[in-house]
Order: sequence, then structure tokens, then C-alpha cells
Amino acid sequence: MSDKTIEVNLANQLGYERVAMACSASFARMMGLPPERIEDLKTMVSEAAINAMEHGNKGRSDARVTVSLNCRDNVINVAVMDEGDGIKEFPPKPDIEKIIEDLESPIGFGLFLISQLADQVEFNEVTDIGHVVKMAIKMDS
Amino acid sequence: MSDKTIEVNLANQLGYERVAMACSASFARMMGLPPERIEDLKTMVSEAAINAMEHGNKGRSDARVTVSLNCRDNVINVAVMDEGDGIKEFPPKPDIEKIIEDLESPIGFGLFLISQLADQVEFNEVTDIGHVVKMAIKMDS
Amino acid sequence: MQQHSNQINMEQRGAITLFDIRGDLTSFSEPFLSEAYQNANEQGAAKILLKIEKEAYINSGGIAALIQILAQSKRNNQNIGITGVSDHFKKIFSMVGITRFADIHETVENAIEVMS
Amino acid sequence: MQQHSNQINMEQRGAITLFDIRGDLTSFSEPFLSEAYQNANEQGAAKILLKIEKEAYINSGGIAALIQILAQSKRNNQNIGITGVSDHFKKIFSMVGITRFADIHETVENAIEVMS
Ligand SMILES: Nc1ncnc2c1ncn2[C@@H]1O[C@H](COP(=O)(O)OP(=O)(O)O)[C@@H](O)[C@H]1O
Ligand SMILES: Nc1ncnc2c1ncn2[C@@H]1O[C@H](COP(=O)(O)OP(=O)(O)O)[C@@H](O)[C@H]1O
Repeated sequence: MSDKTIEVNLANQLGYERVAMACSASFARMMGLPPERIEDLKTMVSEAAINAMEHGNKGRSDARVTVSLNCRDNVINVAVMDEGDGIKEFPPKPDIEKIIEDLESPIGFGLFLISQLADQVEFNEVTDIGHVVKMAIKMDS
Repeated sequence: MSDKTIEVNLANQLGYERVAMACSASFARMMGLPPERIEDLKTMVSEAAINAMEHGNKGRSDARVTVSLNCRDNVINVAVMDEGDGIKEFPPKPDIEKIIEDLESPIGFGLFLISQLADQVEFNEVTDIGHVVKMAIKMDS
Repeated sequence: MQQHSNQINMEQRGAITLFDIRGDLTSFSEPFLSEAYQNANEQGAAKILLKIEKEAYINSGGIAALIQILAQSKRNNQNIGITGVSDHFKKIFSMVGITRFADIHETVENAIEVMS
Repeated sequence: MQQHSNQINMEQRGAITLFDIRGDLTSFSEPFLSEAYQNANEQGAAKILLKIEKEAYINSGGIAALIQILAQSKRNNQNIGITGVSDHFKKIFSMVGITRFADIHETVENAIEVMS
């Protein structure tokens, strides 16, 4: 672990993503990320952590979610790790018109928001200890 | 680790205690701790984390500080761990009159505040992975 | 956990039914929003204003719950407005398309004037 | 890191020298407080009001830095007041005894009235 990395390890329970959000916000504030981008970071971390709990760890109460953050070369890097084996199929961009007309289910918003808000995302890095989603926010974007 | 425990692992750098404070505050809010006690918890975590960085880890930049929190039987338990071997000598309660008169140095405020604010404290639990300060706050105190 | 529930107070403001929504909008909000909507619908509400807390935490589960209300109200020919939305969530609501089915208003007073 | 510094604006309010202190009070604040105090002292300040930000983070390092100012001002026979302190830090300041050497005032206006 890099000496300036912080890591938060969460119980696999909906609601606990707030702790990761608070951690990320505090870290990013310390690094000088502008307030509106801190809000983006909080939403990215929240959505990735919820997916880790629900999809990666399949709701298992003994599983853990780990969120790590560091800041290098003016980029805040976040990694959200679960004990699963990655995203099997990416849903299409959610189409609200179709969802409203009941032609599609309201899914896919999590990954959609992550992709929209992050300056860079990498899904599906699968190692022997689990699956990682890597997201980045540039300090000056 | 208990399934409802959260853990945050910090770089050994002054300032990073803010991340542990934010984490603790968010966790305690989720558990329903009243706002004024959340402020107490933040100060306890801050002082214990700073001591862990400065005294336990002696400022070594490659050392880590770990803060873990859980809530059991209406008690929030916090453990702050460093890589040192514990508190060798407890300073006396700081005497502000003497400090102002330059008869004493302004030290001992960290441990003093922790003892005052926590409902329970245990210093000096030393294991092979390091030294732990355990603090507790009762939900209904 | 206290943050897994909402309190929704309904209030009639002229032609508009105001939902004063306390708490975060997450997947746990779905039954609370649904029940409030059912009540309003049974009472014949034609215009509904959802007031959110400025500091509320909203995630994709809460967005799905909101969209469900928008879908039902569209079917029932009701007009929906939203107020109390922070700048961040205005952006998010626009990204996901919520703003195509509900107008965002700066204040309750403003919403009532525009929606009446 | 931006949170490791303070900005202190000095302002004369009648007989009182106001230190408008921006930022957190930690061990990093010591040189900033010290410099401001030296300046005020050289200019012959007799009454000093320290205004802290309500949401400032204050730790034992910041408390030590404040006490250093209290000690110097006691030696120089200056009167010190503090304002902008949250309820939590009022309690902390009382626990450590800061309130025995400086009065805490609710507002700047209030402080100026009482200290003048
Ligand atoms: N960490 C993950 N591990 C495994 N699958 C995932 C993960 N994150 C997302 N997915 C898959 O991607 C889909 C879309 O996720 P998302 O956009 O968050 O929407 P939702 O959670 O509403 O389904 C999920 O339904 C799931 O199949
Ligand atoms: N985690 C720790 N590991 C080793 N020694 C410690 C630790 N925490 C506190 N101490 C010792 O206790 C003393 C008092 O700590 P504290 O009350 O925080 O005041 P200060 O940090 O100003 O010295 C320190 O000077 C140090 O010698």
C-alpha cells in the first residue's frame, strides 16, 4: 500500500456505503478537490460500494467491501473491491422514457452515474482476492 | 472482524486523522448517536489517532494507523491501533495555571481529553501487531 | 437504522399536494413514497410537489423509487414538480432524465406559483 | 495541504484588536497565531479578541497553540476574549481550563461591548 493511501473496510450492509462516502469526502477535501467534484466523488463511491455489496458480494453478511483512496499526480484514485468475480454483462444505458412506459426495468443507473461522473473508470479487474472497480477524478477538472 | 465492524487504515501523516473522524462521525450518525456525542467521538478519535502517529509510530512515514468501530449492546466501541509498544509513562493531568506560568510544558491534553470524553477507555493493550487504545461511548449517555 | 426510513407529510397548498419528504432517498424509500403517492392519488391529487431535504443523500435506489412515482403519475395524468434539490442532484436528475418528466423548482413558493 | 495553514486578518475595533482566524486550530497553527500575536503586541494592543470559525476543527495541538498566546498575553497584561466557539469546543475549552484565562463570547459585537 502506498504510504499516502487510505483504506476503509466495510460490513456488507446497505447504508454502510455512507461511511465510505464520508471518508472519501474528507480525504478529497484534504487534497483540495473543489466542493462540486467532492459531491461527484461521493456519488461514485456510493454507487460502486452498493454494487459491491449487492452484486459482487451478493448480499452475503460475512463479506466485506474495501474502498481505497490515494492522490497522485493531481488525480484522486478510488478503488472499490468486493469478493465477487466481476460484472458479467453490462446493461445498456438506462432509457428513462422506456422505464416510465414500463418497457424496461429501472436498472443500470449505478454504472451509468459512475461512468458519467468519473474522469476515468476501469471495471472488472479481477484478482484472487476479488473484483475491483477503479475510478479516478482529476483535481483540476 | 465482526460483520458489523468498519475499519479505516490511515497513512501516518498529521491531517489524516480527519479521515478517521469523518468515518467515525458517519458511522455514529448511522447508529443514531446524538450530535453532541458525535462531536465527543470525533475529538477522541482525533486525539488517539494523532498520538498513534506521533508517539506510537514515532512519525515513521511507512507506518500505518488503523481505526476500527463497531456498535454492540448500545455501545460504540472504537479501537485505534499503532505499530508501537504502548504508553510508557502517563503524564499527570495538565495544569493550565502551571503551563501559563511556564512551569510545565503544554502536554498531556490528548490523553486528558480522551479520558474526559469517553465513557470507558483502555490504554496499552499491546499485541504482536501493535498497540491499541480502546474507547467506548454509550448510546444513551 | 434510522436512516432507512422516511417521514412524508402531505399538505394541500391550493391545487397542489405537497409531499414534505424527510430523510434520504434510497431503495428503502420506495414503500414510503409509494404509500404517500397512493394516498394522494386516492384523494384525487392532480398536481404533486415533492419537497426533498437539501442535504438528503440520494442514490440510484432512490432515483428508481422517484422514477416509479413519475411513471405512475404519468399514467394518471398528474403533474409532478420537485423542489429542495441541491446543485449536485439537479445535475444527476438531469443526467438520468428525471428532468424530462418533472420540473425542478427553486422553492416551494416558486413551485406553487408555476404549477398552479 | 491547504488545511495546514491559517489566514489571520487583524482589525482594530475601538480599543479591541480582532484576530479573524480562518482555518482549523492544530499544531500547524502555532506559527500563524504567534506571528499575529507578535504584530499586535508590537502595535501596543491591550485587548485582543480571537474569532474562530464555528466549524473549525480544533485538536490538542491547537489548544496548546492557543494557551501559548494566553500565556504571553498574561505576561504582557493584555486582556483576551474568544468568540466563534461551537458548543463542543466551549465544553473542551472549559475542561482544559482555557476559560479561566479568556472569556468566551457569543458574538463579536457582544465581545466588543463586554471587553470595551
Ligand atoms: N461489483 C459488481 N459485481 C458484479 N456485478 C456487478 C457489479 N456492479 C454491477 N454489476 C452488474 O451490473 C448491473 C448494473 O449495475 P447498476 O448500474 O448499478 O444497476 P443496478 O444495481 O440497478 O442493477 C447489475 O445489475 C449487475 O449485474
Ligand atoms: N499511542 C501512543 N504510543 C506511545 N506513547 C503514547 C501514545 N499516546 C500517548 N503516548 C504518551 O503519552 C504522552 C501524553 O500524550 P498526550 O496526552 O496526547 O499529550 P502530547 O501528545 O501532547 O504529549 C505522550 O507524550 C506520549 O509519551
